[in-house]
Amino acid sequence: MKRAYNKGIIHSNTKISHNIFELKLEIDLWNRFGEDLGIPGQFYMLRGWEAKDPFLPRPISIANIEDNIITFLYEVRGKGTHIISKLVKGDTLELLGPLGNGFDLKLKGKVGIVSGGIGIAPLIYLSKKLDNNVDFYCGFRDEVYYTDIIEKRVDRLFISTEDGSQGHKGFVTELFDPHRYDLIFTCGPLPMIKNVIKICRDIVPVYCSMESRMACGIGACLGCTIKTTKGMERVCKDGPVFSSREVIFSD
Amino acid sequence: MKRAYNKGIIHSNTKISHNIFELKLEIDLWNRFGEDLGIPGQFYMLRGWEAKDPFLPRPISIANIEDNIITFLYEVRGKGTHIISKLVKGDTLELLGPLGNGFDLKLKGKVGIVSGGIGIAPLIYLSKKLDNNVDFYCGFRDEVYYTDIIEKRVDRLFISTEDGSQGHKGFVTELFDPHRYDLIFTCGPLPMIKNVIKICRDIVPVYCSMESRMACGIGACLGCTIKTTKGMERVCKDGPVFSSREVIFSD
Amino acid sequence: MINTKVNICGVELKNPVIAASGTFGFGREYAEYFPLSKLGGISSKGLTLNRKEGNKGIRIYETTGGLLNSIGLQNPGIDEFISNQLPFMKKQDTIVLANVGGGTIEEYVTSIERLNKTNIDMIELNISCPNVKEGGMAFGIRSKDAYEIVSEVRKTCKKPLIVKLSPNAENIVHMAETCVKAGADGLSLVNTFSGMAIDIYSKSPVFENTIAGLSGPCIKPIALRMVYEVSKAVDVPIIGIGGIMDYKDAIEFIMAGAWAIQVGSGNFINPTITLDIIEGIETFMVNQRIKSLEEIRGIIWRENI
Amino acid sequence: MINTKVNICGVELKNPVIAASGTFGFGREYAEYFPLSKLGGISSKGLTLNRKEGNKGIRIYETTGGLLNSIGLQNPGIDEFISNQLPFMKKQDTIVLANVGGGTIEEYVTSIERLNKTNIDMIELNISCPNVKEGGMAFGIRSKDAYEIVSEVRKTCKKPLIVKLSPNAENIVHMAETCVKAGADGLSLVNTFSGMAIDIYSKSPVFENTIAGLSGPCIKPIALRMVYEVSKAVDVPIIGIGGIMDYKDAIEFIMAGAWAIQVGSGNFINPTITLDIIEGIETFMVNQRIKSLEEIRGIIWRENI
Ligand SMILES: Cc1cc2nc3c(=O)[nH]c(=O)nc-3n(C[C@H](O)[C@H](O)[C@H](O)COP(=O)(O)OP(=O)(O)OC[C@H]3O[C@@H](n4cnc5c(N)ncnc54)[C@H](O)[C@@H]3O)c2cc1C
Ligand SMILES: Cc1cc2nc3c(=O)[nH]c(=O)nc-3n(C[C@H](O)[C@H](O)[C@H](O)COP(=O)(O)OP(=O)(O)OC[C@H]3O[C@@H](n4cnc5c(N)ncnc54)[C@H](O)[C@@H]3O)c2cc1C
Ligand SMILES: Cc1cc2nc3c(=O)[nH]c(=O)nc-3n(C[C@H](O)[C@H](O)[C@H](O)COP(=O)(O)O)c2cc1C
Ligand SMILES: Cc1cc2nc3c(=O)[nH]c(=O)nc-3n(C[C@H](O)[C@H](O)[C@H](O)COP(=O)(O)O)c2cc1C
Ligand code: FES
Ligand code: FES
Repeated sequence: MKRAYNKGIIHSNTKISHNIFELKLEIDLWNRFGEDLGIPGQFYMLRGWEAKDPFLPRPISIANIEDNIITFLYEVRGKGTHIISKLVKGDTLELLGPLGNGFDLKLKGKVGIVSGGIGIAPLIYLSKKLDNNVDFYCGFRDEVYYTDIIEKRVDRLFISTEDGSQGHKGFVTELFDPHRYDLIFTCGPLPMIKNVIKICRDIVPVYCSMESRMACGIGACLGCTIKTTKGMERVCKDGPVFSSREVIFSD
Repeated sequence: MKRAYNKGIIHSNTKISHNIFELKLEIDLWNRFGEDLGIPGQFYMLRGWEAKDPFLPRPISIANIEDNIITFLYEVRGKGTHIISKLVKGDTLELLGPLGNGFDLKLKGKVGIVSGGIGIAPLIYLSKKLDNNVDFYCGFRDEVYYTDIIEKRVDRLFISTEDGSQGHKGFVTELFDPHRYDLIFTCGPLPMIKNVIKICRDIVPVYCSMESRMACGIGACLGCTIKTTKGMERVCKDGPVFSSREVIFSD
Repeated sequence: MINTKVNICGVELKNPVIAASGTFGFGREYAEYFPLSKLGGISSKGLTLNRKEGNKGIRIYETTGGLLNSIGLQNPGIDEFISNQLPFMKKQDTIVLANVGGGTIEEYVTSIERLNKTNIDMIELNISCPNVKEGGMAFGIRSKDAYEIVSEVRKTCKKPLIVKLSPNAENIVHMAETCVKAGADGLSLVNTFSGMAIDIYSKSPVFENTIAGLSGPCIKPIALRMVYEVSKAVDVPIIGIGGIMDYKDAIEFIMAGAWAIQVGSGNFINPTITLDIIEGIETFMVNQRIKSLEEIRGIIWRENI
Repeated sequence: MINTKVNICGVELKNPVIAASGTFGFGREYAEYFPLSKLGGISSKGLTLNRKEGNKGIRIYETTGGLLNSIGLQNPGIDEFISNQLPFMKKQDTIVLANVGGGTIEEYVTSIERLNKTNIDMIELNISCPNVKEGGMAFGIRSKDAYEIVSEVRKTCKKPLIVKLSPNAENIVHMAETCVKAGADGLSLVNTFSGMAIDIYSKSPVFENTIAGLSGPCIKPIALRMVYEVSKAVDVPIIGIGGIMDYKDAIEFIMAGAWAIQVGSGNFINPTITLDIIEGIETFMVNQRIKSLEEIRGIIWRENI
């Protein structure tokens, strides 16, 4: 049996950029039972509050796992992430997971990773776990974060910022040539994902981590479905990683 | 114009007994305008959370004021006080007040103060502000707190505990002789207040601080009324301190 | 330049934010915190012909995202209101609504007759208080009962007549249409939902009346849906009420079709919440380049906007 | 010794806690977290005769103390349910309810005919889903529509028949009485409340269907009131639903008159919340010296208890 919500103890919760926090959680309890803490692309449902407002837990991807410490990288968007950002070392936080399918780490060939904004989170862990040759393309609005760590792990790192403050000025999709890769992993805002898929169509397979509003996070409520060639699929259980050939975008 | 909710900065929030906390808040902002922070018997509405669950703020009496520091003494009963108990130095908390009428400090004569449990909170501040001769009777269930401070301020201090672990074993009302006083101030559980009033009837006037569930705290919603000889009166605005001759108990 | 004014039944409000009945007294307590002239309007505590003591026992009970109340229309009665509260309210440079409840049609009509002679700006006819038999909710459930009372009141009433609907109405759209047919100049909705709570240790209802009224952000999605459905169905001005806690909530109600909104339980969380909402609406309008509220009123369903 | 068993229409549940339809799938996902045999019962995802894809666009939207959903009865259809899901569910040593929706009376009847031939324990007739035309809510608003469908289904149905009521019914008590007259063996209530939300930046409803269904602790006080009113009015077993998050909520529903309860949105907060509730009920019974749930069922209104 999997364990449902467990308490994580906050090791650190650091602002690393405007609105972006890095959260390190110590997991003792359930790892004692030798359960897997998760692979790249998997996520946890986080609750940093006991009350019923906010009501639902928040899905956040695994950005790293080292020993018993899970790292999350999150952007403060609304009230849930706001509350989490206020937690300090020693505070506890409830979490359910690991959830979802994760990226397929066994695929062969040269990999291009494309991230937009906070979509970088699962791709950081991915870049650590892949044995393939990897080029990493990361786009930011203005401030750049976490690239120093990624740089050491990959063949080449490309940075773009919308305001041109660092790297290429513009979108990250303007930087990369799909012909150079055997597969692409991507995560970021929907318009970016769509653009990556468009650029890669008929050239190279794309695997994208999708977002959706979630309730249960475990595949039971059918609240997070997206349209795919196989019918309505659950982002939380059948995803969040989908092949671009499966996903049917509404427009 | 009075200021509505203001931020207080937590100076300390210390467990002083089983389930009892002492909260010291630093008030800078609005005291600059020279507003009065409150007299004994007045209270504040506290919100230690931004979300809408819990929905209502919680009324807590002033236990002390010194310079710009307000002290509250509170018992963790339900989710509101539980959340407040988790706050630490540097955290902020919203508060509205001072509210209510407070005790009349101008009455003359020998005073008997009778407290039960956490009802001691407003009476601590009262014992500091009274110029009269005061005897203080405080009843606790088991653990005794704050009596060292009170002891220095009063003529005589009487302690009772229900389990007999300190002072008289039994109820505090068994300890005192109403004939020795010109007036009585009391606060505590309703059965105790009723008992004090019964003992003092036709002997000495009693002023009691009443509790009621509150919504607005400022006298507008009529949610906190109690039956009095003047009709339904608002605990938050017309009270919380009432003369025992006014209050009509339902049974 | 943005313009937050709204004209409801010939009465101009400087902005669409009205303090809801029963949560704002007669304004006196809030006047200690801000100039009431900032408000679009104030709806008085629910008034009955004769003074009422209200209900016994617990009157307030918190629930998730809201509260149950069973105040029971405690109020000083119409005459006392007219002589001692109305003059104060009318001095505040804001629109004043008299919220009128009652047990019988005669009682309602007599109250309205007395208010006719005053300088009150509008009547808000409360046919929806769940907490007293005389609160009028009996009239607010079935459309035909509402028709009777509204048409009788209409004959007497010389002021703009807003009818306040109960969300417990059998069919809120039909109820709205019926009240308009019976002569309502405008509608406000919603009042509180019938709800209850049980004390599991004493094994009895928390409230002496068993049933109490639920309000607060918990009810907002349902209230918004009702305002949307009613706005589409009738042509009179609608005042949206139910769980409004910030300017975003207020804008949602306006986009659903409301002309103005009322803030009730929100006042308990912060006595100056109405100011934040007014300011928030203004800022939203500036940022979104909305010149007047008409531009967005009912925008989610109106054609040719 | 305490006893948490309840017998509903001849079917014995080991405890009164049932997982609510649509929040628990067919149990498979939760089976990864705890043995489903701990539950009193499981109500399946709402089933229609033919498979349904469900609604497009956003399906889940959080509100204060709850959520709006617009799943639209996505389900594999009755046949696929019978061959691939039911065998799994029946292996779990818990009572299984088939939650059946539909668009037409014929569709409902055909679904029931097929379920008659299975080992399903009970039918929960969903005449209350607000999210699809075919969800049956049309039948759940007016009593006379409900009478028609329930009496037709009754003629066919060989299983204990629970009718699931909508809180949007015009008159919940009359609706309950009508369904019982039409042949319901029991009633479950409530389904979700019709609600909505607006995206003020895109100036359009959040949901493609505009209206969605509200659930969670925000609705509890209203749901509890409805269960109380219905329990008093009819003599069949009642299953209470709406915002149950802990054993205290569950006990409140039982004291209001419910025989069993269902937990819906609570499962999203914690997949093992039902276990906490079952345990909490047991502890409460021990502490309060309650031997069987019958002792407290409807205790707030039943005489001679
Ligand atoms: C599988 C998955 C993995 C994710 N991993 C990360 C991560 O590693 N780091 C990170 O910062 N974020 C991640 N997200 C997004 C994150 O879940 C949302 O930002 C968060 O739930 C917002 O919560 P909030 O309370 O702060 O905002 P809310 O107040 O709930 O909403 C703020 C804004 O966020 C949008 N939003 C809310 N929930 C979602 C959602 N589930 N998906 C998309 N938009 C939403 C709303 O439209 C709204 O505009 C992930 C989402 C999914 C589905
Ligand atoms: C004028 C006034 C001054 C007060 N001063 C103090 C003080 O100095 N220190 C202190 O510890 N407490 C004080 N109280 C009581 C305090 O307000 C309640 O204990 C607190 O609101 C409980 O909140 P909660 O969220 O922890 O509990 P909840 O979860 O709201 O409830 C827990 C229990 O407390 C009871 N309760 C809740 N609210 C009230 C209320 N307003 N009055 C009585 N019972 C209630 C409920 O019946 C329930 O059993 C005061 C109350 C009033 C009216
Ligand atoms: C304590 C309280 C008292 C109320 N009294 C009245 C009243 O006297 N007359 C009336 O029409 N509505 C009354 N209401 C209903 C409110 O005016 C409003 O319709 C309802 O609370 C929903 O709005 P909200 O969610 O913003 O509170 C009262 C509400 C509360 C909470
Ligand atoms: C995501 C979701 C899907 C639901 N699907 C169904 C359904 O298919 N059939 C049904 O009868 N009720 C359905 N419901 C309603 C629940 O079974 C329950 O009646 C309602 O959510 C109220 O209970 P709660 O407050 O505990 O969630 C659904 C509820 C949710 C939240
Ligand atoms: S969130 Fe419930 S199925 Fe994905
Ligand atoms: S709490 Fe509103 S009048 Fe006292």
